[in-house]
Amino acid sequence: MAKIAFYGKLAERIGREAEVALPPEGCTIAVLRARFEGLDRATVRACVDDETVSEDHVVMPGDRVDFLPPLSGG
Amino acid sequence: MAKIAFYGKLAERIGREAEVALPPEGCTIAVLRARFEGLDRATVRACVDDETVSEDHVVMPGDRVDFLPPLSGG
Amino acid sequence: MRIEARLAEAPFQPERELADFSAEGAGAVVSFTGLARDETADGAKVAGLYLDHHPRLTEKSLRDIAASAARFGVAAVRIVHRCGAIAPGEAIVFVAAAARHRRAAFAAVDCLMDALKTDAVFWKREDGVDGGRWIEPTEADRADRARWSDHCPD
Amino acid sequence: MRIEARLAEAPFQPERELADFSAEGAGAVVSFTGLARDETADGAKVAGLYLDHHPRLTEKSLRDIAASAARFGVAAVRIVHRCGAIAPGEAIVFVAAAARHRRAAFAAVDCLMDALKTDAVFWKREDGVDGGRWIEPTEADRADRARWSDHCPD
Repeated sequence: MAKIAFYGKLAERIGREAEVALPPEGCTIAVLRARFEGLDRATVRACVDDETVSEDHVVMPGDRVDFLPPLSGG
Repeated sequence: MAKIAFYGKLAERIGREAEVALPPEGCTIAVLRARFEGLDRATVRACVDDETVSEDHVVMPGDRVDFLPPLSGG
Repeated sequence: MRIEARLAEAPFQPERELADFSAEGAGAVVSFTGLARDETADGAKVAGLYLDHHPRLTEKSLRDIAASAARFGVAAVRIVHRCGAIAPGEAIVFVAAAARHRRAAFAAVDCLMDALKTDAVFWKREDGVDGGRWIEPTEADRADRARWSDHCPD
Repeated sequence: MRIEARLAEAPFQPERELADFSAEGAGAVVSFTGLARDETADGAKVAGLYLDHHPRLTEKSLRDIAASAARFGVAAVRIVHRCGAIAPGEAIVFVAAAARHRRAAFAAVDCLMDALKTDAVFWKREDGVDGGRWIEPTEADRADRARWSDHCPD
């Protein structure tokens, strides 16, 4: 399992957190995106450990991924 | 008599106010300046009724004149 | 430079932030307060704002933005930013800078506000009579931000 | 535009001035506080400041300067200026402006401060260890003022 967190309009639509079952070898961010609707690669940033990660970053069971839509700013 | 008021460094040197005896026909600002030291025409402004007046303005007995050195600003 | 950056989960009082902000012996203190309005830029009525935030990245973004004021040569800066549900009239953001020269304090606060408007990690929803609308940065915000990106004008 | 201008003969609290300054429903409030420092621009120790004023012209100059902010399209401005003997750390001046857009509020306060620095009717004495020294406007103050004389940059 991996914990996925959403913010802003994504959180409103999907919920703040979701748990996703992963194979033992993990899966890439690109694969993870496809499991949810609207995680547009051009605008929704993926973060692991508070750092932006690329599409081929491998998420392992127990990891936590944040999906951040465009910031509105303060 | 006319009341003359001074501000800033002039007030420190001459005092806040002075009374000056005037002839019944009054006297000009230029003449009044000469009665005190350091009322430099180029830098010390004369005001009557809160308005700047020129050197030939006639001050009458009972009038009040302010001599304002250059402003320091706030 | 003293740096203070804080995320406020409850209403805060800008005047207390100003009272409590030490000028560090500097002579000039500039503050900015942004208040929630009761209408949008287009004049539509707003019942309130909701600012979603990230548990760590948001406060980190406030600290990073505050630290960027160092180039203005200011003695101290403070940023306080609300999150959560904000009613019209409540303060959203308070920014202050203290400096020896007033020009530096003005430039720092102006620049920090522009940076907050685009770079602070928030997701903003305006709640109107016909439901909520999530906001994304405007072109004007991006243009303001770009004013500072290469060099400081003063 | 609401205009408030006041000469303060005793110490005042900038935070109370900010608390008490109504934004008139506008979203942006900028404030400037000028504090008496304990040294001059050249680094000499200062025991205090003395600001001599005129019984009517001084307050009139504050009102006139405050009114000049109208061209920035702000909703409200406030100027509070001390006179008399001022100890280091005490507030000399507080200026605030409220506007719908933050850029207008910044420009108004910045401009009002430049105008106060040259046009406010005060005579300032810095009291140092070796006696008092009466101050006249600096070239830098005149240059700041000139920035605004022809047109508003924003």
